[in-house]
Amino acid sequence: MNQLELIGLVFVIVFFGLMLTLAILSRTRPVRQFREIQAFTRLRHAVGLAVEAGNRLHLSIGRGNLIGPQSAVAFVGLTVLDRIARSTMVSDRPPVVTSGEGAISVLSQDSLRGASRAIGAEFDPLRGRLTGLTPFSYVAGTLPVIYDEDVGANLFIGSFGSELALMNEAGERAGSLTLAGTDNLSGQAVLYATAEEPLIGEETYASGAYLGAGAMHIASLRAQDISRWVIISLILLGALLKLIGVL
Amino acid sequence: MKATFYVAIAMAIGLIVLLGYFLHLDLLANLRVVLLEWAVILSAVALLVGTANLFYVHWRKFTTTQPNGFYSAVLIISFVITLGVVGWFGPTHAYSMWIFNNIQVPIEGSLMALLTVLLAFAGVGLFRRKPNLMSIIFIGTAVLILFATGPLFGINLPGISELRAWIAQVPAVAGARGILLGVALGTIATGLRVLMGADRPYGG
Amino acid sequence: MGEIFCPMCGKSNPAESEVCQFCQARLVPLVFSPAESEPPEAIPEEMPSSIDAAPTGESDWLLGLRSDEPIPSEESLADVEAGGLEDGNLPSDETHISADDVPDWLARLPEESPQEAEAETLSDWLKEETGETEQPPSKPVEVTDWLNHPLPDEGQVESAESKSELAPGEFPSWLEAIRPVKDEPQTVSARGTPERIESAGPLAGLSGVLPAEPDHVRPRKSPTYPLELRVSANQRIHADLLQGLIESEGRAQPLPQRRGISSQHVLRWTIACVLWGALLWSVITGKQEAPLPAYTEETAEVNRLISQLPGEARVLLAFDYEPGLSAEMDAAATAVVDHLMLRGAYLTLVSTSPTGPILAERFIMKTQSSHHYTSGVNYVNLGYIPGGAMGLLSFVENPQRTLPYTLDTVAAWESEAHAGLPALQGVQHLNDFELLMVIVDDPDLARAWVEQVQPQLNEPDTLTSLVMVTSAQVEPVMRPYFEANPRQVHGFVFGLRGGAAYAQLTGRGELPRVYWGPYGFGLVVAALLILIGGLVLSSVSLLARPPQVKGEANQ
Amino acid sequence: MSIVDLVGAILGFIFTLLVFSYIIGDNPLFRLAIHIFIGVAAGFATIMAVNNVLVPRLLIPLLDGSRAERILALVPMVLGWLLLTKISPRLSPLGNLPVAFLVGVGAAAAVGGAVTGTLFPQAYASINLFDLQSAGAIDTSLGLKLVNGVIILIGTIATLAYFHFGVSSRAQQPSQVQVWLEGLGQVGQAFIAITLGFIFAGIYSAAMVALIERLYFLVNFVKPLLLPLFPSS
Repeated sequence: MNQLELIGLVFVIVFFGLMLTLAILSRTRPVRQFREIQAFTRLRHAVGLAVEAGNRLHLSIGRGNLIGPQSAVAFVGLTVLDRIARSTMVSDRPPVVTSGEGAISVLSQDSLRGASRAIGAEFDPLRGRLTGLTPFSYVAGTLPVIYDEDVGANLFIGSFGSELALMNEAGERAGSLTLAGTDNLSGQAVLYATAEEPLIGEETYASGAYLGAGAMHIASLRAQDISRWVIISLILLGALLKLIGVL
Repeated sequence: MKATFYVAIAMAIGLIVLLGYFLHLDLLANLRVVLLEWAVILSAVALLVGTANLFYVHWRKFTTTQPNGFYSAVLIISFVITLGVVGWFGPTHAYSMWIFNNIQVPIEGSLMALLTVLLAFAGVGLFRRKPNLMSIIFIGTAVLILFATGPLFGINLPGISELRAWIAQVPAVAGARGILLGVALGTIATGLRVLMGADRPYGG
Repeated sequence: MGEIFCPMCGKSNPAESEVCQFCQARLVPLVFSPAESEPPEAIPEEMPSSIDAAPTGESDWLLGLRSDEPIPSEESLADVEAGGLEDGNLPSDETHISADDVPDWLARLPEESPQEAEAETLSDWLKEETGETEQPPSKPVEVTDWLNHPLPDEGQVESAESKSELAPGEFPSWLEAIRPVKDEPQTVSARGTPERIESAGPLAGLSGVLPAEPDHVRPRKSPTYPLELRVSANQRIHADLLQGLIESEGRAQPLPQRRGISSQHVLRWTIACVLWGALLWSVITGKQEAPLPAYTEETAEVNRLISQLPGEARVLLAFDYEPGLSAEMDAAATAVVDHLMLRGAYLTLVSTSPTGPILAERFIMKTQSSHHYTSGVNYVNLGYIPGGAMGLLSFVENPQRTLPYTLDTVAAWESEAHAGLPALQGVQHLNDFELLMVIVDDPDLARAWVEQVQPQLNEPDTLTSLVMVTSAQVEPVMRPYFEANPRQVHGFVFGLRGGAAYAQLTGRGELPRVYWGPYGFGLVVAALLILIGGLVLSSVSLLARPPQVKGEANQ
Repeated sequence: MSIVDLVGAILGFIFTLLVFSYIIGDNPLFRLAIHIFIGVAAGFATIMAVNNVLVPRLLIPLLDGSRAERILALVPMVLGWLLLTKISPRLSPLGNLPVAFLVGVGAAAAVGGAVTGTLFPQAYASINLFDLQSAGAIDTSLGLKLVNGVIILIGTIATLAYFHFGVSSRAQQPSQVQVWLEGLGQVGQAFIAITLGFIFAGIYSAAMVALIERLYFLVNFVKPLLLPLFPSS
């Protein structure tokens, strides 16, 4: 095991320990405040509207490969789906979920089924759909869902490329709110220009904490904050040592 | 009891694959290769499950005469024909290439070409939607790079190419690196939540 | 045949029925006159209506509890009926008078037990107490037919009496329906509090006795009011409106239909006409001849590396882009692959996306047809590596096990069983290739290739170089890998600009030359559109904004 | 051009116009084109998955692999059958085991890939900017490299600091650290805007090349039909 791999293992173990400790401490200490992210504020409003005014929520969780680095943003999409499905499943128009990869569409059906069972609502397998097997056919298959199914708000959280612009623009044409977040840099550049409420970079991964998905989400967000400053310090220290020739 | 069983499976498998990234023990490395091999196969089987879901959704839409059911029939027919031709003749046969070159590539290329209007439209409306400093910098950078990328037909703006190269090498790299580091932290946190069983996207 | 509406459930019943067929509610209110009844203990008329008008659902045992005498069971009633007054309603144990002995005049008299006689006397003075008008003692009444019927139970007794007391005229059903249930007028004492008459205990019959427990403790059933309200037409409308509102709450509201043509549509069409019109004119006339761009350092490095390749070099070529971006990637890679083929390199094609292998075949057929490369001879297509970055890792570590066959399921690698294909002669690992070239459109995928291939290239005495042909959007993410020291990626060609620069270097490559003119013209028109359109739109929205909001905006 | 190629070109021409009609608005012709496209793309992807994964890695080892290969291939075969039950809502719980397996591998790949593939390389590259000894080897002026290095370092740190989520509970009088963090976040926002603006221009130029390629295809298809009408041109 070379030096880098050892540092990597130590980092993962320390991060894991930090999450556990903060989760346990959060039971006794007051919950730490987080900065306001406009997108989540409007999302909570959109969820309320979905229940009160019967607007349907459309959640699309991307086409990232489940056994690759893009799986993390797919898990974030599934967490948001679980939170939203529990509150809007009983509305007149239950949410619909689209995805662009086989395994992720199976997981989205599982999340919908779990949420339906948790609140005792009836599960409809047509609510979780795979709309296409390649990036562009997935987007092309999602457009009719945005136009035809009385969607009040679109939520795109997952792995998307530049084709995300077609979905955001369709949401705007249909007159519904579009809120989007992705891990892919091309997707972020496009959603910053075309989405009403963009989630930039790491903000996408804070969805669970901002939607009240549990103490562990809040603890992991605080662990991210702490490790952020550890990395910044290491970079500064490393640069200084490299500049003076020690490293 | 069943839920904890699945959590245990996900944790055990995940731990073996994760340790394989850092510890080069023969047993761990071989175990990791085998688990990855199985995961690749199951990923392909999941693609078939997704295809079945796609087929079932459109079949239901067509048979229950919902609105736009006709398009679902068109989708099913084109899927079955493609499956038959490419499956029978093979993906590199002339007939398969004919379908690919004359249907899939033109339509995907045209969809990509649509972005020239949609992105310009979004760029025009961005400052009206979000009148702040970040939008000004975003649009300003985009317009400058567009000017600097292509030929300017005899107009020689001094230093524009060097400015483009500098933006590409310094500020753009800094921003990209900061975003990638932030995304990496978010990915680690999310992955660890799943590995410790705090998030359970399975077992629905 | 008239009908009567049940006060409880509102359904219609035959006029003569006493009890509602549907909910067993009493249709005719309970009216009790002590003279004719024969319950053992007189139930004074002024009993608070709540108790007297026993709720229809009150079971017999409760009635029994309130009247000290046990309710005559069915059998004894039957005896009365069968034998007339053989043993009287309340068979006393001592005397058994047979039916025959009883004279007619006696048989016609209603049967009175001694206690009743006493109660009769009691209720007389009671009436004096309560100031009731003196009722002449009930004259012996012609035995009516109902005497010959079996004595009904308590409930029925009352309805019989109420019939006899007021021969009910044929009330119209609507009047019957809206007639409130008869309320026993409560006598009010001078102090304004309702006077109660003791019904049990030693002070039974006396009124004005202080209750043992306060009023609010005494269990009292809430008075039942008739359901049929007297409702005016206006109130009926309001009620219907409220009903409609409640029902509409359950129904999903249709979303507001989008307006036909909005300003957004007009703006979108204007942009499309201006941009596409300019490009169509440029493509048709071909007027936009423009000098190809100068090459940059990273492009020159690619040229240098390919020029230095030995004859019949083994090159791994990855096609990792989507068909949607094939226009840009084909134009960027045409001149580079052409240069490779000129050098006679053997190509091994792979991809991590399902459509990649077919795109590779199309690319060679469409842009490199002049070199007459043949599958299985000059190049081999190993198909697609599933599993994204993880699959890429396993391919980099062991290519033979990851992709054992070609796209046409032919065994590709050299082994004891078979000789393997020429393009893969002598290749076991990744660093047996002289050059790795990745054509990729996605920043994450490009990074994954660099991160996975890195360990192999760092092996000692490895001569393998890694170069990339990428889309323009990937440049900010990948450039640091070129500027790193030591270089992690040895050369780059970024988008059509890089492809055109490479075509400038080699003097070959048709596609980038054709596209370069309209491409530059199109980008300039688009940049102007965004700049001018943005400024115009923002100033229009600023001007259109109301002054008050504008005031806030200026703070 | 053979008949088959001519029919193909006509199809390509029609599909391009049908997709371009989406600019006017969502219309039945556009819907027809994209539904055909979704069917074709799904067909290709399914065959590639079967040809490139299931046949060589599952069926061939099972049918004529060695004993060890057969045993190793048996486990994914069983897990694969269980995963197929996810197609039917009723049998779906049977497929939870393979799904848990996939999620476990996916989560580990995410954490491992993020640490070894992104976190360390990017942090290490930020540090290496100040490796001035080697700067001479590539004869870049030392001063410019140092300035660029400092700007990249500040940009990277400011961008990372912008994403900081925690705020002090005393929102009314934010602490000095909070004010300083706010300022650094603003600098980070500027760097993010430049990066995303650059990538936005990159995507736009890729779309421009796609548009030019489609326009050339349309013009080259129509030109031979119109040439007889304009013999002079």
